[in-house]
Amino acid sequence: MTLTAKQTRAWLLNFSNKIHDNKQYLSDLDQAIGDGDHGSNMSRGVTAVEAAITDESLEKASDVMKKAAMAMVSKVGGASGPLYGSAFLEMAKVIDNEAIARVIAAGLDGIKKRGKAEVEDKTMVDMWAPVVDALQDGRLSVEAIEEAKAQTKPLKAKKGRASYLNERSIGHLDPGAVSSSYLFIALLEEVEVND
Amino acid sequence: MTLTAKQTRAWLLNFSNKIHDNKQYLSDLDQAIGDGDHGSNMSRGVTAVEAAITDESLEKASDVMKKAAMAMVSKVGGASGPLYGSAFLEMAKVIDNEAIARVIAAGLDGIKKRGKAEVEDKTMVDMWAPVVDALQDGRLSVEAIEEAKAQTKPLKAKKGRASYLNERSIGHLDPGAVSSSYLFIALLEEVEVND
Amino acid sequence: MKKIINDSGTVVDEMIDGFCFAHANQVEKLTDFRVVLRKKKTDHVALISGGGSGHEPAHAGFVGDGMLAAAICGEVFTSPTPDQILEAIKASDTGHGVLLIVKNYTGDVMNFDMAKELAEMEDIKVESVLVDDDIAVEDSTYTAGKRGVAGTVLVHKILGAYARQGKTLEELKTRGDALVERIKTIGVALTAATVPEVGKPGFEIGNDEMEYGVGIHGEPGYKREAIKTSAEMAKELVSKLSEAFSFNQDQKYGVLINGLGATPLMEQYIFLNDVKQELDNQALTIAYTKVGNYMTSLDMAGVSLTVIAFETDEEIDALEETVDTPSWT
Amino acid sequence: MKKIINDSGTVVDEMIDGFCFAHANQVEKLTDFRVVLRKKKTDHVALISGGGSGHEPAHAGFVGDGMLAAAICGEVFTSPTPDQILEAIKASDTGHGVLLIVKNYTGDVMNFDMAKELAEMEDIKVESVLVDDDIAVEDSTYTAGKRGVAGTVLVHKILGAYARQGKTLEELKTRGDALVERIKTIGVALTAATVPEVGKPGFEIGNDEMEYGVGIHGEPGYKREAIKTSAEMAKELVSKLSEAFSFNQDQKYGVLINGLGATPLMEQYIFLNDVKQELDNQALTIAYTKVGNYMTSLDMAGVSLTVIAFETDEEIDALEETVDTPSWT
Ligand SMILES: Nc1ncnc2c1ncn2[C@@H]1O[C@H](COP(=O)(O)OP(=O)(O)O)[C@@H](O)[C@H]1O
Ligand SMILES: Nc1ncnc2c1ncn2[C@@H]1O[C@H](COP(=O)(O)OP(=O)(O)O)[C@@H](O)[C@H]1O
Ligand SMILES: [Mg+2]
Ligand SMILES: [Mg+2]
Ligand SMILES: [Mg+2]
Ligand SMILES: [Mg+2]
Repeated sequence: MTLTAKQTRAWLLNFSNKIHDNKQYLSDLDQAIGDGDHGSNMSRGVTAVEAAITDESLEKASDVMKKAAMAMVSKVGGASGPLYGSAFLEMAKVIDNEAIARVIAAGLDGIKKRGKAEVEDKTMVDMWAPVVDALQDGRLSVEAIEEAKAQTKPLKAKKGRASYLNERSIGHLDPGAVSSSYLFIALLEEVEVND
Repeated sequence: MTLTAKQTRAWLLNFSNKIHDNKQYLSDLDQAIGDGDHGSNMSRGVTAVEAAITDESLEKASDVMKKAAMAMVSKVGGASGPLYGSAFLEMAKVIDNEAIARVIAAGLDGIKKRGKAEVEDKTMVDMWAPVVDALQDGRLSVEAIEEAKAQTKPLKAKKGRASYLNERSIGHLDPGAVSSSYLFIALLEEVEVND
Repeated sequence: MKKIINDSGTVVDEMIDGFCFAHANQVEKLTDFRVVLRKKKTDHVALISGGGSGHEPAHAGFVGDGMLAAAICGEVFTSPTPDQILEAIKASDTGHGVLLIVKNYTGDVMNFDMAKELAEMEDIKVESVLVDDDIAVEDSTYTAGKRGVAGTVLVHKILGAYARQGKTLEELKTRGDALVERIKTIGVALTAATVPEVGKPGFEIGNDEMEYGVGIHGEPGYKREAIKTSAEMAKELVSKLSEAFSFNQDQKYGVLINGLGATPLMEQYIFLNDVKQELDNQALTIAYTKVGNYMTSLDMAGVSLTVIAFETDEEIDALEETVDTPSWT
Repeated sequence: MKKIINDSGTVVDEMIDGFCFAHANQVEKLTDFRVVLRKKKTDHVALISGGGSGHEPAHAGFVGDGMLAAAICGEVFTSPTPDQILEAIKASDTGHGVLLIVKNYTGDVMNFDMAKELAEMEDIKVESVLVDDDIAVEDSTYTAGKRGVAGTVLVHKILGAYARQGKTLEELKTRGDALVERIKTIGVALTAATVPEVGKPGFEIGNDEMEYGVGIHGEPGYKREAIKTSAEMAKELVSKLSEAFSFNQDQKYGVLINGLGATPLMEQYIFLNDVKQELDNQALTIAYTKVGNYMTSLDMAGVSLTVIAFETDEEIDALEETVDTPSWT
């Protein structure tokens, strides 16, 4: 099963809502181990995404996803802008033809290629990678997502701004992993993924 | 009667002690209506005066007074440096030949020429002018000096930094008048002036 | 008090040493006199300025080809002494005479006057121009008159250009006096400066307050209010200047936004943007603009706004001319 | 928070407007992209830099003949986006290619990389030099690497001179990469900066405390202590640089004292004087010195010390060469 333009739009708008609702929380998480702007960066981005994808003439899922990618890339800046942007762009390339597990896997590849982080570096990769695994096994659930999120807490950051803190980054959730968790919860809410 | 070098030296050293003792008080007075440095300015000056006049080879009162003038001029800066310097310089010109009343009168002329202040402008002129009058009448006393000092309080400043305050300068003693009062009390203590 | 210093009593000497080391190509120290001299002598009238320290880059930062021949550094916020000034005059004169550019404070005026008299006794031709651009203070025979503030650096720059052109001492004096009439400044402070020797801020001001018209030594201003937007500050300051100038749409004006020490450039440019709006509203022509920390007050936060009414384009050219000094860009 | 602003959401745009108005002779705004462009096109490789705003005069103040062709302004302390950078590249390229000078932060690196890829798709030759001079941070494969700070402006200046000489893009890239290896910086902060949108200082620090190694966005440093004298601060920072460089008495060095925004020039010169003592103690040759606010952190008080080890005198000449930009003196 592949996603329609409509499903993709619903998914991204749901994600957008979750970001707005948690803007302050995301910034607070980033204040602890970064520079405190992840909430405002993401919120600036999804506001632009909303505007870009409302256009009803976008017919294919890939059209919607590409618009979202460009909005993130051109409005967020910082580290998360290019990362979400690259993820969405790689997803756009396959979304019309591949099942959702392959789509998210393509996004993960985009993130890894752009940011050069691996699993356990305490980045959004630590959310995307377990989600890809779970999707492949047909067992993605809110619990699995929450579990992945919680697992970023004990990690020591090796990439991004949090890595300057070294040991002091331990004991905090990774903000980018948390914002990504909203993307996947939104997916669960809008699409039947484990078919 | 004219002053000897020895008397002049004793007078200035006594003045110097009084300045050191009241350094903080003078600065506090200046903080209220000026920039709070009159104590440190004067103390820097009289320290230099002490060093300059200890030279025992200075034979005439004018030699001592001239050295003191140069020390004030070159170490104080601000408004009080040139004023005390000019006063001392004009005094040096007549001190070997004139009685003390004429000497202080010459100093007052120096101040007025340099600073262009008149009586009641709330400056050191308001200390020097009444002292000249009292000396001419042979009735200079600590009381007269204290009286002149107190009379600067109700005045509104028309010269110097305090004049920026306008009405708000009313109700405070003038710092330069107070430092000058020490000069005249020292004179009373070291020399028989009302002879 | 948090400052990067060693001893509050030696800040001026250590600063001069650091300064002369940093700018050894352009300046040198006149030992024992706290005077910063241009390394290469001028072959024209020498401009000299100075005053209390704590206003850096004024005045030493403007020593060099096209501006000052020497700068005299007093104690922090205290006028230098006549002997220092005299030495600066003697070291700078190349027979063309010396022009003193003095900010109008009682102490500065008297010390520079004495130095002038001393120099004249040594047969050096000396004239002086008194800068009193701060319109926050009433100018009357009942006060020490208006203070000299940021507008002073425009005088350095314009007369510096004229001096380099070879104008005579008398000409520079005449033009300087006329120029000062057309330069007016007014500032707003958000915090007070801390003099190292005093160790605490020069005045108290609330965390949400600002004060219009504060002097560069923390002299009290004319109005204290809750902090406003940049646009509102611009409106207030421009309205004061407007009263003082009676602006004329046929004239060209120049604008200097001067940071007082602790205010970021970002805010200075935002403020300029608002000042421009206000002047545009009055349909005035702005022919010259300058932004940055030129006449500071140690670590005071705030800005001053200087407007100059140009009489000729020659003055604009003089401001734009390239110079070789440590701090004029 | 006391700032001269109107709205925390529009500070960058208003600043750019004020900046481009103030320096209309030298620069212009690329509308809609928060890019400051050199007015006159270069006829050689175009150097481009940028990053988050709040570091003024970096980077827009260095746009002009002999330095940058364009500067890209992100949100305060946030990297600009690839489309902004791409537009700057397209507007600056005159067929000689474009060199991006990027400070080493994850966000900046990725956004500039994306812009480079986009530009290459449009057949523009683009290379980039990554500046990572802040030795406060450990450089290992387990971190994002050292940060780019004040040393960046020396890279702008030296490569700017080389570009003006007509060196090719490949040559500039090679020289730039080698140059960065020999530039190291370390700072000390006395207070934290306040980002307008956040409204409170980025970190808490006591009234008598200072912190070594703080980054220009308030990234935590390596040691916090009670405030020390300037001489002791100089000793600490020079010893860190000494470890990082293994100083060589046969080499020439250059020194940049960079004010972080709220620290008066007086203190910067005093600090330089102490740094000089420390370097003299090691019998090092200082062939170039620069002091002032070049890469600031809004209203942070503190300084950074950058040392460059020169390989050739050509580099010194490149630093001393006159340029025509708003903020390089
Ligand atoms: N190299 C990287 N690879 C993957 N994700 C990264 C990398 N660097 C940072 N991130 C993610 O970006 C998040 C921070 O984003 P944000 O705060 O918006 O950017 P910035 O760090 O530039 O302020 C981190 O929490 C982390 O999840
Ligand atoms: N024009 C003047 N004529 C006479 N005395 C003056 C004049 N201006 C200032 N003074 C005196 O100088 C004193 C202040 O001296 P001081 O604080 O040392 O200098 P500054 O005002 O430059 O800081 C005043 O209290 C006043 O007595
Ligand atoms: Mg962040
Ligand atoms: Mg005083
Ligand atoms: Mg004073
Ligand atoms: Mg950020």
